[in-house]
Amino acid sequence: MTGSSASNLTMARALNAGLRRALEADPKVVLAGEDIGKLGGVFRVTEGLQKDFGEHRVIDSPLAESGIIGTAVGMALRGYRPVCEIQFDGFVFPAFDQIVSQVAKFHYRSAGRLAMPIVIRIPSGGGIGAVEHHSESPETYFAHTPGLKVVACSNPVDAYWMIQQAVASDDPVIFFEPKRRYHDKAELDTSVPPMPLHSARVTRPGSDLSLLCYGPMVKTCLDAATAAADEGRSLEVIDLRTLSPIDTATVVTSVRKTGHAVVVHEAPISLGLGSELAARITEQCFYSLEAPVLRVGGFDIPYPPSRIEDEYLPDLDRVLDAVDRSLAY
Amino acid sequence: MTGSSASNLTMARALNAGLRRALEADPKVVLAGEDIGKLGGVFRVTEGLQKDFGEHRVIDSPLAESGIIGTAVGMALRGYRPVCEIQFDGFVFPAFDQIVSQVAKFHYRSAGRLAMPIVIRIPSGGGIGAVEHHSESPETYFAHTPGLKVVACSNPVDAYWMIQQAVASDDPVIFFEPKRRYHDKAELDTSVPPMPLHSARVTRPGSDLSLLCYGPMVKTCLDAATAAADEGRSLEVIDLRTLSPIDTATVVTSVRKTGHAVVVHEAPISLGLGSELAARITEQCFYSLEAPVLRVGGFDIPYPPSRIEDEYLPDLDRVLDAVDRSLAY
Amino acid sequence: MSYGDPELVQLLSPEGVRVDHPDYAFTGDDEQIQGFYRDMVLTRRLDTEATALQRQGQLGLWASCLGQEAAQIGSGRALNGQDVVFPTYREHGVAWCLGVDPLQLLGLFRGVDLGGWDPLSTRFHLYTIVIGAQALHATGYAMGIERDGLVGTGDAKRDAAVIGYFGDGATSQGDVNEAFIFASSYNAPIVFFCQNNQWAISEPIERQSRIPLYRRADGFGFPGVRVDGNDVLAVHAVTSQALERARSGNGPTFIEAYTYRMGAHTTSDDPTKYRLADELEHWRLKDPIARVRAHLTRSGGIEDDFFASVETEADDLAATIRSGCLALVDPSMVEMFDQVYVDQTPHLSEQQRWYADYSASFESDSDETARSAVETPGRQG
Amino acid sequence: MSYGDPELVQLLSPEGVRVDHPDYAFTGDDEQIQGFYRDMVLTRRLDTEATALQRQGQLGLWASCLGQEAAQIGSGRALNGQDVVFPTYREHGVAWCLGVDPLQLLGLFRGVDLGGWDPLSTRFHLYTIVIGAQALHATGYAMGIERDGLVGTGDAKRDAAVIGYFGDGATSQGDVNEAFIFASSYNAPIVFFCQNNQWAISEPIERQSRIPLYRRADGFGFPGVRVDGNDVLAVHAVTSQALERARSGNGPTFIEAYTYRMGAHTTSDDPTKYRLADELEHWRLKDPIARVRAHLTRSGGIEDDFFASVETEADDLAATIRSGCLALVDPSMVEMFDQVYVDQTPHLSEQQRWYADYSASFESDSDETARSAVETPGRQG
Ligand SMILES: Cc1ncc(C[n+]2csc(CCOP(=O)(O)OP(=O)(O)O)c2C)c(N)n1
Ligand SMILES: Cc1ncc(C[n+]2csc(CCOP(=O)(O)OP(=O)(O)O)c2C)c(N)n1
Ligand SMILES: [Mg+2]
Ligand SMILES: [Mg+2]
Repeated sequence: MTGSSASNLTMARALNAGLRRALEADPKVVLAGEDIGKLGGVFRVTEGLQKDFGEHRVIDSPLAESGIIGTAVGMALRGYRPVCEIQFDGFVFPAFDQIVSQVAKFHYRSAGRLAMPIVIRIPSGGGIGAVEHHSESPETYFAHTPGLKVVACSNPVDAYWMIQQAVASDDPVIFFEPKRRYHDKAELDTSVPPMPLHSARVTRPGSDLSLLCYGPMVKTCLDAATAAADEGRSLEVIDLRTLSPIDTATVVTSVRKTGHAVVVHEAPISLGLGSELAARITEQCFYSLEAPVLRVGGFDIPYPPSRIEDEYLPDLDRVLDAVDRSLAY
Repeated sequence: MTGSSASNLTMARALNAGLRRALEADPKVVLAGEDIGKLGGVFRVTEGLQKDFGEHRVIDSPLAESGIIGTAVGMALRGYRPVCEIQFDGFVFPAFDQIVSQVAKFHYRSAGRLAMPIVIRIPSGGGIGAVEHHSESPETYFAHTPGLKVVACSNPVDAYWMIQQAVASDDPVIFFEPKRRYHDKAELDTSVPPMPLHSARVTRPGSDLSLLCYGPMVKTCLDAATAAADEGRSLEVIDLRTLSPIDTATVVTSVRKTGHAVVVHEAPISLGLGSELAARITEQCFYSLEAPVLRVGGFDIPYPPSRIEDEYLPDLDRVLDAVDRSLAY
Repeated sequence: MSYGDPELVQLLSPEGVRVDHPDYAFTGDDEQIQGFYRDMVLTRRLDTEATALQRQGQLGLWASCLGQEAAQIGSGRALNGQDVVFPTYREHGVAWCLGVDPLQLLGLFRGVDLGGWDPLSTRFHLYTIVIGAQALHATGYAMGIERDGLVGTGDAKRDAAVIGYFGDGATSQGDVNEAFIFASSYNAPIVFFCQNNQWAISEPIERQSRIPLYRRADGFGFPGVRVDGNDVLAVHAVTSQALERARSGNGPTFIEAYTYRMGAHTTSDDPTKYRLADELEHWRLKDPIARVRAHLTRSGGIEDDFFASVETEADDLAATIRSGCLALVDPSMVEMFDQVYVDQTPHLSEQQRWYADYSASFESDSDETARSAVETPGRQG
Repeated sequence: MSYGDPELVQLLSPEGVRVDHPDYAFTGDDEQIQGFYRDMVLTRRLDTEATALQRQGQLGLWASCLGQEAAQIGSGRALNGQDVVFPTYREHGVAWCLGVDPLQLLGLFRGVDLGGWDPLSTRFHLYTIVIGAQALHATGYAMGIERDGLVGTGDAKRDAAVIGYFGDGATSQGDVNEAFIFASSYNAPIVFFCQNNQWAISEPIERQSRIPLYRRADGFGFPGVRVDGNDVLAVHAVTSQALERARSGNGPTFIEAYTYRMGAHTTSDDPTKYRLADELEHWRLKDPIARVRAHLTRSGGIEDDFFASVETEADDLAATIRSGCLALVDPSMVEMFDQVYVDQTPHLSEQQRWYADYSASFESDSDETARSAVETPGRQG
């Protein structure tokens, strides 16, 4: 993992490698969560780390999410840099109070004296045929909370770097991992330096419309852009990467150019990230917009039984449908 | 409280009267919360109710919000209609898991077999010089959650009726009470029938710009409209009343007419209700809008120490500033 | 904690020998024990069959109750006609006792619904996946029973109690501890039934508690008892007594059923990563079904073909489950919109209409087929 | 629970008579007791003064610790130079022991900041208003100490422990119970110090627990002890022993300091609504300061002017507090934007710039004064 060695990694392995680097780089980094030790996490993201770094640094926790985050706050106050794993998106809510009232506010409450360098990793989103509470996309809850930073990786290379940048951040970071992309592979060349954590990436340049997405939907949107290209449409795909702060500048530059924007996410549409993006884009690109910002998201209903999740989740067709509607304005 | 008797009531008394009516109307209605019994709640909203309806119906709870909501779920399953009080906005988060994963989803999970007729009353917002965690505006967290309904009252008359309608609702309702308006008074004439719970009200008609607000900001916006009138501007003030579902029709009708909209709330701007309203308005009034929807809200920072809360909170000047900017487009 | 522990209530030894206990006795007859045997065998078959169906790709997941049959049947059969159950996701044996159609359990794990049975008529509430949440629901429900005046009336046809199930891991959740507090504070008619199967996925019980779990109750002011969870007679006796205590107005009891998760946590899990085969072997000797069979065989007095007939019944059940599972119907996405609220909102109606039109456009218009069909074949099916 | 209870550790009777206890002894001398006396008197004066300032509109709120001085000074003075404190919002006496400037406590209640002292140099962490949250922070911090290898080294200058304060009401919160579990599971060097002042606002202790609170610890596998919270010697002895236990690697202890909230919950509260004057009278006889004074007077050996000099010191403190409070400077709204993140975001910088310009426009441009000044006079000041 040093020098310019390149390797073909799944996102889960890339995260594992990134965490390993973080543990090596700073003895104050500790991991905590349910089943992250011997088992290596239910997605094997922490596989082998307890064996190599010991139980004091890779901590199997009692089954209590508030306890995991609350004790991480205490460890952070003692100078540690905890990286907590929440086993599935739907299980972050028992820890919600500690996250929004404590983690998010400590730096501010202490008038800047104390830092809260905590990373909260959350495998999130649907598409894996799971039972209830295992397919949620809770990013709005965190992105609306001042004091937190929120990011989402969409591919193994980003995953590798972003997790290290998140661990190095002195501010708390909610780190969303798109669980249905854990097994997607990519070539990682560690000699290529990463982008800053809080920047969006123009993943595919285009001129007709800006497709804004993050996490699991980036692949969907890239596929949509490919399909649209066959129909002669040039879509610019922006992987937001950072949901709080949003890299508004990159988004605005794109939409000023294309005049059309569609936001895509799995979370329910109402008050999803799309609403904030739509509001900001309209504020800042009012005279460039040729159509309202359209939103493609999960419907405003709880996640459905898995046999029909593909109907609930935005897919290539729903994205292209919105693209059609936007361009028809 | 029967017939057409009219009386001058504070919002706190109006809520008290509404809860009393609800307790009288249905023996399955129970109230639960911290200090709501003998003390009558820290804002005295439940004053006298335990004395009159007994400890079995007005339940002083142990100090545990998740417990309050979680046991209310169980009571609802047994056929009760619990009305839970969360003492202050900032203390709803320990109950967040029970609210978003249980209360919101039970009807859906049971394929419609079970109902969750729970009301969760939350005194919310700032402006009373309180310490930390006592001035939050957490409505986004709930309005983004499918399965919940969310309302906010702004005046004693609405408070009286809306609380009764919320208790009568077979769906769970998050009920926000603007604590700094608890002592505002109004004439209540119970012979005037109430509006439906999930409708917005055009509180002050106008033609130049639509001011959208709810809860504590309604008074602020009405004051702003009065001040603007002196300057020859006609602002239409809409009290949203229902935040989920939003009464989009009323909003859209107004904005199609005025071409300008400003949303005002105390919650942080990013992903506040204003973002959803801006997105919807832009989608549905694209060709009528003469300016982007502007948002006036709390800044994207945690609530400040109380000595400067007036600088943090939107006030008449900040509203009028946005009105100026919108009309100058 | 080894067997023979004075702290552990046992009425039937692993060898199938009935033993006495100063405080608890099983008062039923052999016919009832035969019934338990049948329940346990059928539960196990249901479980085995479901595990197989998951392997065949017919279920998304299955949480096996292998090894925990005595804990579930012993407690499930202690319930009376008014008592109500709040389960986790693993109480297939209790569901069986309450008459829940096994296919409805499968439906949830197949992903055709989120719980297809009627919690009201079965008195068996929905499976709860968020660990510990149901402990509070159970407590609130019990508070409701008490408010209904259906505790301590002395009328066995009216008095009711609640039983709330959870695992050893769940005892670490705030919600479970808050449930203890509310139950204690309001003296609610509830039995907290903890199946300590020694593991919470990969975490051993020692991570959750450094003393025997049943002692947790002491700290909250109500009795805790540890029962051999692989001994159906002891579980039945202990649960019956606790339920009776609850129904008669004496408040909560905590039961720790000391048992073992013989299978993986769920079909997604690989326990070889974290536990030794030895342990499994050790517990295999304490199998809850084998010991009842040994007892019934030894005590005589059963019909000749009893064991064979139960086997046949199990085969039939398995066949029903197999064919029934494949016949489970997928839900309709359009209809899901109707189940969010009792009073539908205009906003959701509109999304529903949009979706209905949108999806209809693929079916009606043969020209405009789904573009995704080209890109990602098979995902739409 | 009456006094004379064998479950209650007491070393100084309400009459000021020293009594023996089989397990605990106060090993300090009279000089130390004089120190405690001084601490308690000064804490009370600080408290009285702050309450008065609130009445005069100078503070938004005050949470009085009246009656709880012995619990706070006895425990606060048991800490060594490495130990760290996680308080609620009422530990003014503990803050005093750790050298926190009383004016900084007032700042929080005045609303000029959210905690103005340095938690690192004082080892006194921020006041926590969300009930119970700090119990987990304290536990995590203790886990950190253990990871730092600063437990059980045998070196009194290195070994450290944490003390986490909370009230009787807080024991019902999930977080506090989870803290017990984590502390027990990792054998963290922590003392849970519960001031059972009998009330959580209007809710009596019986709502939270039907057995003595100290017994809660039993259920979690570590010792619980109930001490007379109005007896500074007993509190000091019990806390010292518990801290030493923690530092030497023997894990957590739960201390229930049995005391009474002599004042209102906060200045916003009206306790006459929910409790009887009798109760207050009863507890007044157990005043923590009076009994030490009685003891010192009786035992002799103090300087003639000791009590008078403490009074003078208290008067000086009161004067400092009064003038200091009025001199506390309001924070700058513009600067608040800098304290949200260590690494400022472009988004917040932009909001900050906007706000700076916006507010400057009122100051610079005399024509365009705030319109609100006309509408709602006084609110901008
Ligand atoms: C709040 C929450 N956190 C995490 C999980 C993931 N999870 C599912 S089962 C389980 C272990 C449960 O162990 P235990 O309570 O002992 O029950 P068992 O599965 O052994 O029956 C975990 C961690 C969850 N479902 N809910
Ligand atoms: C999570 C939460 N819920 C409710 C409150 C409101 N509240 C503040 S203090 C208090 C009572 C606390 O009682 P106790 O723990 O006994 O401490 P005491 O105030 O008596 O010192 C309550 C309910 C809060 N601060 N936090
Ligand atoms: Mg288990
Ligand atoms: Mg108290």
